[in-house]
Amino acid sequence: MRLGFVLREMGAGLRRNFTMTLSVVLVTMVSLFFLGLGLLVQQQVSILKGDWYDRVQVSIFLCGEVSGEERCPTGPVTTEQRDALRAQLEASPLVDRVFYESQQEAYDNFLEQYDDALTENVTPDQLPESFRVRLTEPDRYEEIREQFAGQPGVEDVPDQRAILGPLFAAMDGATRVAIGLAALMLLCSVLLVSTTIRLTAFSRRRETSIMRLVGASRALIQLPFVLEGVVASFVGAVLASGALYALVEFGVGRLNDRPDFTTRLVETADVLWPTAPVLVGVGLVFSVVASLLSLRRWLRV
Amino acid sequence: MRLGFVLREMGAGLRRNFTMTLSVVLVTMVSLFFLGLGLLVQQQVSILKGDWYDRVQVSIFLCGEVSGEERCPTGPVTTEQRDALRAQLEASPLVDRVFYESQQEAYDNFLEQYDDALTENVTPDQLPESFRVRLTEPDRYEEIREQFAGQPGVEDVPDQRAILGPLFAAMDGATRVAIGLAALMLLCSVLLVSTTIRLTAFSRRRETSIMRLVGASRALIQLPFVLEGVVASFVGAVLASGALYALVEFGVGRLNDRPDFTTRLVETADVLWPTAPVLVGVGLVFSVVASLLSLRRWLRV
Amino acid sequence: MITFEHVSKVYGEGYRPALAEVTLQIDKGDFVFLVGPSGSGKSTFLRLVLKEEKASSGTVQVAGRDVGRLRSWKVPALRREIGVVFQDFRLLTDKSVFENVAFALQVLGRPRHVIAQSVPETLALVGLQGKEKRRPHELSGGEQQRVAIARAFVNRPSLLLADEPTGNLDPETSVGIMKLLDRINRTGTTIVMATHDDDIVDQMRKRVVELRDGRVVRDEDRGVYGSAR
Amino acid sequence: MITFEHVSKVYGEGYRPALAEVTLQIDKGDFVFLVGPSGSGKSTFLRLVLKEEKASSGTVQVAGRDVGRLRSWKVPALRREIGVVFQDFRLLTDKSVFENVAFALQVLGRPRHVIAQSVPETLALVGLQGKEKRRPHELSGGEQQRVAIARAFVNRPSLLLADEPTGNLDPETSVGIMKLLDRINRTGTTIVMATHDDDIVDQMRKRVVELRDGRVVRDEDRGVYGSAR
Ligand SMILES: Nc1ncnc2c1ncn2[C@@H]1O[C@H](COP(=O)(O)OP(=O)(O)OP(=O)(O)O)[C@@H](O)[C@H]1O
Ligand SMILES: Nc1ncnc2c1ncn2[C@@H]1O[C@H](COP(=O)(O)OP(=O)(O)OP(=O)(O)O)[C@@H](O)[C@H]1O
Ligand SMILES: [Mg+2]
Ligand SMILES: [Mg+2]
Repeated sequence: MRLGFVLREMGAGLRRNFTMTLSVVLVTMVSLFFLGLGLLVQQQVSILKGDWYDRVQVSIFLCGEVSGEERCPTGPVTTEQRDALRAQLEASPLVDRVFYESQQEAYDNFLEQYDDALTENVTPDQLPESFRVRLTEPDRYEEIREQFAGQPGVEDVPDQRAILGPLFAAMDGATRVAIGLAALMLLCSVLLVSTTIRLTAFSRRRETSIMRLVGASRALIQLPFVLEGVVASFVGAVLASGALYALVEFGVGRLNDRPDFTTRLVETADVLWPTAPVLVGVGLVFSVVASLLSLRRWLRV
Repeated sequence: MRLGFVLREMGAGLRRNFTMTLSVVLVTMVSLFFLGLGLLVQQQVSILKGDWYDRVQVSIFLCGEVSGEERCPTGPVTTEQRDALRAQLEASPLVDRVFYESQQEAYDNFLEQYDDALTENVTPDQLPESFRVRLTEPDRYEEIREQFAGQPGVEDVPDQRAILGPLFAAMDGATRVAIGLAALMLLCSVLLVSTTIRLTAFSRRRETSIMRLVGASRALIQLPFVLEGVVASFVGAVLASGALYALVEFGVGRLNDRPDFTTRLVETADVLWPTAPVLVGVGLVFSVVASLLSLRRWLRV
Repeated sequence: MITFEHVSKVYGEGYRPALAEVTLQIDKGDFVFLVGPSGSGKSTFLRLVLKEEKASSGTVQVAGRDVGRLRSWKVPALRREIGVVFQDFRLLTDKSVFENVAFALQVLGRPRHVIAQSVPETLALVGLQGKEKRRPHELSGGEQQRVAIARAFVNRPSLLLADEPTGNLDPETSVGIMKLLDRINRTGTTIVMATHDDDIVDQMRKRVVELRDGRVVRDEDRGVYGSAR
Repeated sequence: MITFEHVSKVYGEGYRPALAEVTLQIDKGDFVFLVGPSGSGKSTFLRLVLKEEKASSGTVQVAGRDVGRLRSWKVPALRREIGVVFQDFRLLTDKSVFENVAFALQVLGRPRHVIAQSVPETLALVGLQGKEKRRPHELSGGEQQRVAIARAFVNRPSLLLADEPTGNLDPETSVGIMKLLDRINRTGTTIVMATHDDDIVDQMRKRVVELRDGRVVRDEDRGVYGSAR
């Protein structure tokens, strides 16, 4: 009886301020969409970082026949130099495992990676032999680089991070923009929820005043208003999750399906958990807080 | 006297529904921000297309010593073949100008473009000679490609559009997303402007009813309400333009300053004209329309 | 001043008529009491005069205008010739007495010096000299109603409508308000007042029009409130 | 039933007190008229009883509760023992007569069969049998006030407050409402009624408490409206 009463009152409120409710739903949807986007980009960054750290290898290129005077004043690497380097690497606590790549192996890889036009004119002895080193702590990359670059027999230790650095910076920037927009829009949706409640309280002040007069409890008077905000926010959160799902399914998913695209990307499963529940949670918390704040001012007993 | 009166009434309305006005400002700002973003991306696309069409050249690579059997069954290009091709090109109505790039010139360009590690092992005769053709109508690129690919002495006519195509597709997609978000948010801001006017009309119904009773004209009664929406939207549009300016200045601008980045990008000047005026215009039109719609319902004389 | 000819007003499908075939003439300078039980159509009559509502049938003429045919942009001009007073005063609570009365002139775009002259004059007429700076809540109910009358009269309308102006006032205060309305009537202003207050009607002995279920059932000069009592 | 001891109420800094040092006792079963000019504090008195406002000083006791010290979550329980009726009826326009009265029981969570029994009983008491399905706008003012009284009384409160319940009604209808209140009073319900209506007060000859500027200036059993007239 009472539950039915509360729900009927809530429904009446939602219908009476339909444009307002629609605004709340849309603004909440957009705000939570950006929040979710930020979360997904963050997830993507951590996937990429994880992948990169798994794969990260220091390449130590050794001097060959074709290396320039400038970098390799001692000429091609000697057997002793190569053994000394290997021993040094294997002794280092930073090093997990060491692979040696000969000139022939480098040539095979080169053939695989690039297309005919370029490879036709390249011979194995034009490519450098190298040590490929996997680290125990990928973060301490720079230390290895500094230790080995410039040692006799070493031609170059290129810095791979220079490639990924800007990518990560861009994604971090995107996250910040998305979260910033989300914060701005969440502010809007809090303002709107409280305005909606104020509007509803205003348009239903006659009912409310009668309820107060006949001695309805505070909870019974206020519950329909809180529920109204909660329902609107919930719908907004569900719509935002749906939009993210569609984005991942049709936008990211299409990339993922391309055979030449090997980077692991966020999936729809990532939207379903944990993004969507987080959005619903944030939406509910904000709307309840907004409701309670405006109820304090507009619906005293 | 009357202007002062209208402005005072408008100020009272804005202050009385401060949270609502703030919502209108913020939502309008976000909606117009996306609209502006969409416009800027569109501008960027057209800049890129323009640049690309200016630069577009069909490269017709000729067979050389190192070309494979498969593509060049007749061996390196002969003088007659080369002259025949040149004659054909110069006769074509599609062709604007023809440049000839010899193997030595190709080698010089190659040295310039790539770094030492790769170029050290390359000799001029490994690189193909080519015709670089500028077109009268860049759109009809494909026709030239079809005409010359496979002619005797021609090794390859690569399709440059394959590189830029996905980029344009991505930017078009971004435009669509931004415009879509803008539309959604503009809907919100229309709803909010009309709700604000409803709220103000409600909270000022005593003043309005007195004004009607003493015979104030319809314009005098309604103007403060319309102005209220207009002012809020205007502030939102200005803020959106400011946000776009900051984005271009600090985000895009930083890219533009990098010496290795030669693509022409949108500039702050593009924000000032025509984006900002368009945003202000759209904001005003929408708020006036929203006002008039809600005034019809809520503020009859 | 006011002529109703076979005027009916039905608020909506299925409602019984609030006014039914009312024919009535009120001349310039008249003082008319509109009496009748609750729901008999008194307020509806006044709203038709003001063109707050449109008659369903019949013609309403006010100050020489055919109200039914009046274009909506000409309605303000009609209302400028009519002052209105209500039971609940309808003052602006955040404005002073002076500002409340001045408001009526400001919205008409009257110049500042006109306002500075007319408002104190009118406040003196209703007996509120020296209270210009008070806010409505600092006044008694009777004084608030005087402010409302001053606002209705500051523009010197030729017609003053009053819908139960003494409904919220005690009998003593009501008598004061009636004396004021009588004085305004003597300046030549036509007054139509809807009321339930039998004492006042019986005491004033003015023209009485009685409505019942939207019909005029009595129209007497120098009448009393109850006919059948 | 109601005990005021040295109760003052000041609405805000700089306002003159709406009630000043009021000491008054109203016993169970009393019928009290609260009279006095506009602004004398009658509505304020009733609001203090309902704890719509809090007294600035003094103690207010209602039905054995110290209202000033009552926790806010206990206020609904207090209001369930009090019925209230206003000048403007305060009915829900989109609900029928039956639903308006039932509303008071629904919000208290009364079971359906109780509602189905109490509401028609109460409607019969106020003389509205057969009009259960009407909407408020289909009723006369007097009938609307009867609905409001039914709603106030359906929960069988021990105290009924009425703030100018006949203010919007014509004298004839007012007499009917007074008879109804008198009948309700005879069932043992205490009634406190604020009014300006001198005829009614003079006719009923009940206890009269007169307020003036927030002070009790008269308290007579079987009194009349005006003392100094
Ligand atoms: N806006 C409206 N919509 C529908 N019906 C209305 C409206 N206003 C009034 N009525 C109905 O029209 C009839 C006449 O109402 P009106 O307010 O003119 O009466 P009244 O004589 O002024 O009564 P009272 O003494 O209570 O003020 C009543 O039956 C009322 O219910
Ligand atoms: N909410 C309020 N805020 C400030 N002052 C108030 C408020 N309510 C009432 N007052 C003031 O308190 C005083 C008493 O008001 P109250 O409404 O109790 O008088 P009343 O006897 O009911 O008058 P009336 O016969 O007009 O209804 C008045 O001076 C009034 O202006
Ligand atoms: Mg009326
Ligand atoms: Mg009162």
